[in-house]
Amino acid sequence: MQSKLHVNLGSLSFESPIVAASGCYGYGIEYKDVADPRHLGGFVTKSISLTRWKGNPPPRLTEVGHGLINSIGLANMGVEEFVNEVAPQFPALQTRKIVSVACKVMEEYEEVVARLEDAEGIDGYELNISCPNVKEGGMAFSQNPAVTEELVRRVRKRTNRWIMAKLTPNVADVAPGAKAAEAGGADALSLINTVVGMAVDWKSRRPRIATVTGGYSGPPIKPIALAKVWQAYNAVSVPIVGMGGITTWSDVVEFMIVGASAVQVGTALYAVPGLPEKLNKELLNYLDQEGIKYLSELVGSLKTDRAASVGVPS
Amino acid sequence: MQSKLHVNLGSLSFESPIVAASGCYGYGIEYKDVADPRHLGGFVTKSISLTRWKGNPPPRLTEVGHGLINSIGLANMGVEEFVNEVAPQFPALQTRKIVSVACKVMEEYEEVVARLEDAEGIDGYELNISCPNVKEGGMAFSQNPAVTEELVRRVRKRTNRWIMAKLTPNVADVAPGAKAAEAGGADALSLINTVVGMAVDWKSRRPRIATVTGGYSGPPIKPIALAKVWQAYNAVSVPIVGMGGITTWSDVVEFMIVGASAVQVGTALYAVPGLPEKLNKELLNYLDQEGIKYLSELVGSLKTDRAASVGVPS
Amino acid sequence: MKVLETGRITRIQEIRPGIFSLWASAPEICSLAVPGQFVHVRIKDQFLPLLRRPLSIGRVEENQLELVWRVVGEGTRLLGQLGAGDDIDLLGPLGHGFTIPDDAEQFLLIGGGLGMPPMVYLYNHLTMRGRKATLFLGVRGRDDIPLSDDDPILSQARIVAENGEGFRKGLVTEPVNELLDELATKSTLTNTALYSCGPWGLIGALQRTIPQQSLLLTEVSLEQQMGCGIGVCQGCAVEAEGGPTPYRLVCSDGPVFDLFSVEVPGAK
Amino acid sequence: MKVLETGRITRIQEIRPGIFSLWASAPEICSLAVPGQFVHVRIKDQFLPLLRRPLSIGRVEENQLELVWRVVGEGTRLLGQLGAGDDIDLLGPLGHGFTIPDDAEQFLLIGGGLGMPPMVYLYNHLTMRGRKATLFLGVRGRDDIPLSDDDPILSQARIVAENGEGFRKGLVTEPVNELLDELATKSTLTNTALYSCGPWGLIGALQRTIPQQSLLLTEVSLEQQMGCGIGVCQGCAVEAEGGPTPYRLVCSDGPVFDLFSVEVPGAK
Ligand SMILES: Cc1cc2nc3c(=O)[nH]c(=O)nc-3n(C[C@H](O)[C@H](O)[C@H](O)COP(=O)(O)OP(=O)(O)OC[C@H]3O[C@@H](n4cnc5c(N)ncnc54)[C@H](O)[C@@H]3O)c2cc1C
Ligand SMILES: Cc1cc2nc3c(=O)[nH]c(=O)nc-3n(C[C@H](O)[C@H](O)[C@H](O)COP(=O)(O)OP(=O)(O)OC[C@H]3O[C@@H](n4cnc5c(N)ncnc54)[C@H](O)[C@@H]3O)c2cc1C
Ligand SMILES: Cc1cc2nc3c(=O)[nH]c(=O)nc-3n(C[C@H](O)[C@H](O)[C@H](O)COP(=O)(O)O)c2cc1C
Ligand SMILES: Cc1cc2nc3c(=O)[nH]c(=O)nc-3n(C[C@H](O)[C@H](O)[C@H](O)COP(=O)(O)O)c2cc1C
Ligand code: FES
Ligand code: FES
Repeated sequence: MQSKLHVNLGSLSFESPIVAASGCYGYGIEYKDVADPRHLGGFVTKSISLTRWKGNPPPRLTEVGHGLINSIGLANMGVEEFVNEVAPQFPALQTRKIVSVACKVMEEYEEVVARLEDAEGIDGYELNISCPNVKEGGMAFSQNPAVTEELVRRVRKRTNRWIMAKLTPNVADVAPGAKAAEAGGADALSLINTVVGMAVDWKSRRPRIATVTGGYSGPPIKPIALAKVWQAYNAVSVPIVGMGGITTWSDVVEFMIVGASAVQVGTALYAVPGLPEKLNKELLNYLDQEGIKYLSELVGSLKTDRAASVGVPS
Repeated sequence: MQSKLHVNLGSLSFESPIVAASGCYGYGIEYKDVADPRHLGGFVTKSISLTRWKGNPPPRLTEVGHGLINSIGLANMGVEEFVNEVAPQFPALQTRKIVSVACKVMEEYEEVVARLEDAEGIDGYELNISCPNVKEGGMAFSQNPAVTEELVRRVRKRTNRWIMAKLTPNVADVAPGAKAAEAGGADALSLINTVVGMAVDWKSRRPRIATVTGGYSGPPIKPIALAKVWQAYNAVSVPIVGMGGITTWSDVVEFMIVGASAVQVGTALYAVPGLPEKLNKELLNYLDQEGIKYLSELVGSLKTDRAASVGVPS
Repeated sequence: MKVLETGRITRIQEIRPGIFSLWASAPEICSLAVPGQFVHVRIKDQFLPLLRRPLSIGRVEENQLELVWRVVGEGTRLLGQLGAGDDIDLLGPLGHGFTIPDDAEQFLLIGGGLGMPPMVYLYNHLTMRGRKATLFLGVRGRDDIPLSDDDPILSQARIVAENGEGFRKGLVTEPVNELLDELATKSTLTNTALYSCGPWGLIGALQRTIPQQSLLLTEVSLEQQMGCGIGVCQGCAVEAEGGPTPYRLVCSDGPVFDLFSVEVPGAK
Repeated sequence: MKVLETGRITRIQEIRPGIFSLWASAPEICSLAVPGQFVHVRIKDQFLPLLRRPLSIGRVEENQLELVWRVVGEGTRLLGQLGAGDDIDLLGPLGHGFTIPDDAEQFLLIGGGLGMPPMVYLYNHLTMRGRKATLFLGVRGRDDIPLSDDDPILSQARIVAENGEGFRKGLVTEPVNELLDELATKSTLTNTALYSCGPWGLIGALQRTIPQQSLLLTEVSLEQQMGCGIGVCQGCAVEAEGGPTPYRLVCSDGPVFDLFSVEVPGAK
């Protein structure tokens, strides 16, 4: 029997809607000592590029209030080492394995995907076209719908595997980019990547991360993420994977209500590697309490006829 | 002798860099019982339109974590009542009085400003072209640099008073809009207006504000605001008034370091109407401690050669 | 007139599970307040919670005022952690209180759960002036009564509990309507003023059951999410007739409105 | 091997103004740890603070480990509010500890302020095994000593205080270099291993004054803002030689690095 938490994202099914977000779960193998990956619907690897990237100079992280600003700059081992050293461990992991790909130019996305096609145990790709921390490519791809569409289309031609395009929130409107990714052939969309943010040390008058601005994540961006997911949901018909500041089961429910078919958990994993297991349990409990048969019933179920009001029973 | 907190924003001088933000200080007269307006460098009124606006249906506010989402929809009394009832009280207020103007079409901005020209005691205008909570106009003006430039230019022709254009953060890049406002003849720029955000009540599956999405303000948006102010500062040469989540004197200093010549305090005033007086005192104390002669020395003083590092004395 | 005043807590008590009563000395606010007004409370000198919390002024005795609240979220939870001797930052008194017509001979006061405190304030205010007031309280059960067991008001209030639990079982609107019927027979209904404070459900029920035209006055106190508390942010709008737009502000036009002027959310 | 383990606090004490020592039972981590490793601490079951806080493992005695920290911000402040019997959530032991060469005959350990705890762990580890170790501690003054007055280590450490205050006055690098000179005369320098943990200023000073080539081993433990603590987020990079890129990760490549492989921020 299928679990109540089972979700289908187009052609790919997941045993739980909780997916570990790119950059927050390494290459998928580091956390297995401390948290069983089977509790995850799946994970998305750190974004992989054609060659090894050294990333940005330190400091790369700064905690601000409830949130985090990072400027890792996509430091990663490159596709070659990934295919040789990491991917062979994937078939043993009982969860969905999505490889994130990030490059400077379109051709490189094609090359990296072509190289990844050689590896077994990969369930799909997430095209990171939304990183705010690199000078070339990165978020600029996702800020231009025409580029988004072409990039997805090109990768689509290279693989039969499932493709998800990861969108930036750093645009006036996410709808055109979402539609473009769908038109290009994406099986699903994920959003949001981090929000451009900045922190300053007033004492030294220096930026708190080396690249001056970076990507803001964690609970403070949740309201922004919910708005973007809702806007994307209303623009496309492919499934959406929502993320941004998720720490609790009710956050997950909220993202699903506004249109996410599944979610990713990012920054919160650093503090609580076992969070997915906890969320699964709590979600099942919620479904029981509310008498909901499948989590998927929630997707896009936002009632817009009127708003929740103070003191009005819900 | 001029106070150490004195700042010039182009042709207009302020006795303190702390200005009350539009929508958070009413029409400038409501708070005077509980907090002396003389502690403010100035205030910006609630945005005024050509006719009375009823605003959006309730609920209009929802607190989320450290932040607030609002969807007031620019409810205001309209320019006629403002000129007749409110403006006559302005000459008695010993602070800078900036009137915010928000309309649906360009012609109305011209009309409202023309009407305001009749009133005495107004030191300048803030053109709100960045409200996320109205269907027509609003933030769409600020998302389109050509429109921004024409709008500012038209208003510029109608008045000799000081003009500040208020920009939206809900764009891929604030620089083009900032340049456009400068080219149109703005004396200063203010940013950021609120960030599009959303909150959901998982129990009722309803949005927490009637318009579904609203404007996110308060401490969580500070990192976003700092990044936008820094980007605008690097794009234009007119003075910038920074805002977004300011609650402490060091927040003020941080905004100035990244390029703000003055700041606005918004949401925090609801909790602490007397905050400006406190900030002034603390800023003076900071200047003394650091041996800084004028606050204006801070403006844009960010050192970008390297970042502040953990454990490195600043 | 409204002021910012630091209230020193003189007594704080959990009177029922999750329901607190607090007395604070706040001479200025006490001297200005009338029944139906509220204070906007800053619990701690920090911006988490970001906003103040609106609470009705319960009883006022000389320099002291009472606040009674249920813990529903972080703000009310933190407030319950304070102790005698601690300070709270009060902005008040805010809003317009209840209208007390000189020619009214009967006063019906209906508190719904945590809507009771301002009714108690009004009840004391009226009875101290020799006016004839009947105080109703509707709750789900004993644990919802926002009065401590030794509170003298407890014996004076007509308590109706949905779960019974030793009280009249049912909805508070039932005895209210019985009394109204009785007053109607005595033809004193037109000299009767009715006041209520409670959840939207109660307000809706009153709208449906009260004979609108016959009473001298029908007023209710409303709640809405607030920003400033003083008419500045336009955040606390409710749908209600009587102003230049379809909306009125709970903090400054209210919190007291004519019962029949307000639109209950989701009722249509 | 690293584990997530709930540590039960057995003792917690403010040993100097703003400096705390805590002992917690954490059998698994204790059985796995070596000097130089650290734990990533979640102080409370909430996401404020958002991230864990990295703290060096101080002493390990049977099932218990010691953490010593200075209150610098919200995280370390909250940690100091815990009491005996409270639980903390530990991820560890993390990182690579110090290298202890079999052929070393002399061990010089230099703690700078709150860099002392791992030096104490290493010192105990070495002396318990009969190795000859000298422990230095550099502080500004007495209030900065991260050891309580009744700590047996206090009398064994050579303390140097910038303000004097009854200790040798000056910088800790001075007696270190005196000892190195002495060892050089005895030509035992090449059998000497030097370890340090402290602020970047100390690391810079050591780089400038230590005769790089002559020692058997020179290792320092670094600090950097951390996300995951286990090599996943790439957030804790420092400029250091020895890896495939100009950067190395404090949490997983370190926190222990060769003194001369690291680039002190802002030194250039
Ligand atoms: C004029 C007025 C008088 C009130 N008097 C009382 C009283 O005497 N006793 C009492 O127990 N409660 C009273 N309330 C309700 C009380 O303000 C809320 O219960 C309280 O604000 C909840 O705060 P929280 O942080 O605990 O809850 P949370 O749910 O965490 O609060 C989140 C946000 O929603 C707001 N909010 C939540 N519930 C309400 C509500 N019912 N009304 C207005 N804002 C709300 C909060 O102020 C806060 O901004 C009154 C409300 C108003 C408007
Ligand atoms: C491997 C390692 C071992 C450490 N061992 C000790 C120890 O034994 N005793 C001790 O007192 N301190 C130690 N530190 C430093 C300690 O982690 C910080 O003092 C602590 O994180 C500050 O948290 P806060 O919330 O109090 O301060 P805040 O300044 O509010 O913290 C804000 C953010 O910056 C980070 N941060 C601030 N200072 C440092 C720092 N020096 N190093 C790394 N991150 C920092 C915090 O973790 C947090 O994410 C160690 C750091 C590392 C990397
Ligand atoms: C340190 C760090 C590194 C990240 N690296 C990547 C990355 O390599 N690729 C990517 O698509 N997203 C990356 N992200 C973004 C996250 O996947 C996620 O979109 C974002 O953090 C918002 O979710 P959260 O608030 O749950 O963290 C990174 C985030 C953080 C905090
Ligand atoms: C309730 C509310 C109403 C607002 N109304 C206006 C407005 O009428 N005109 C405007 O330009 N900005 C308006 N703003 C935006 C603020 O002026 C300010 O740009 C924003 O809140 C960010 O600053 P803060 O984080 O300090 O509040 C409003 C903000 C809030 C919270
Ligand atoms: S709360 Fe601000 S207008 Fe009522
Ligand atoms: S802290 Fe995440 S890689 Fe080191």
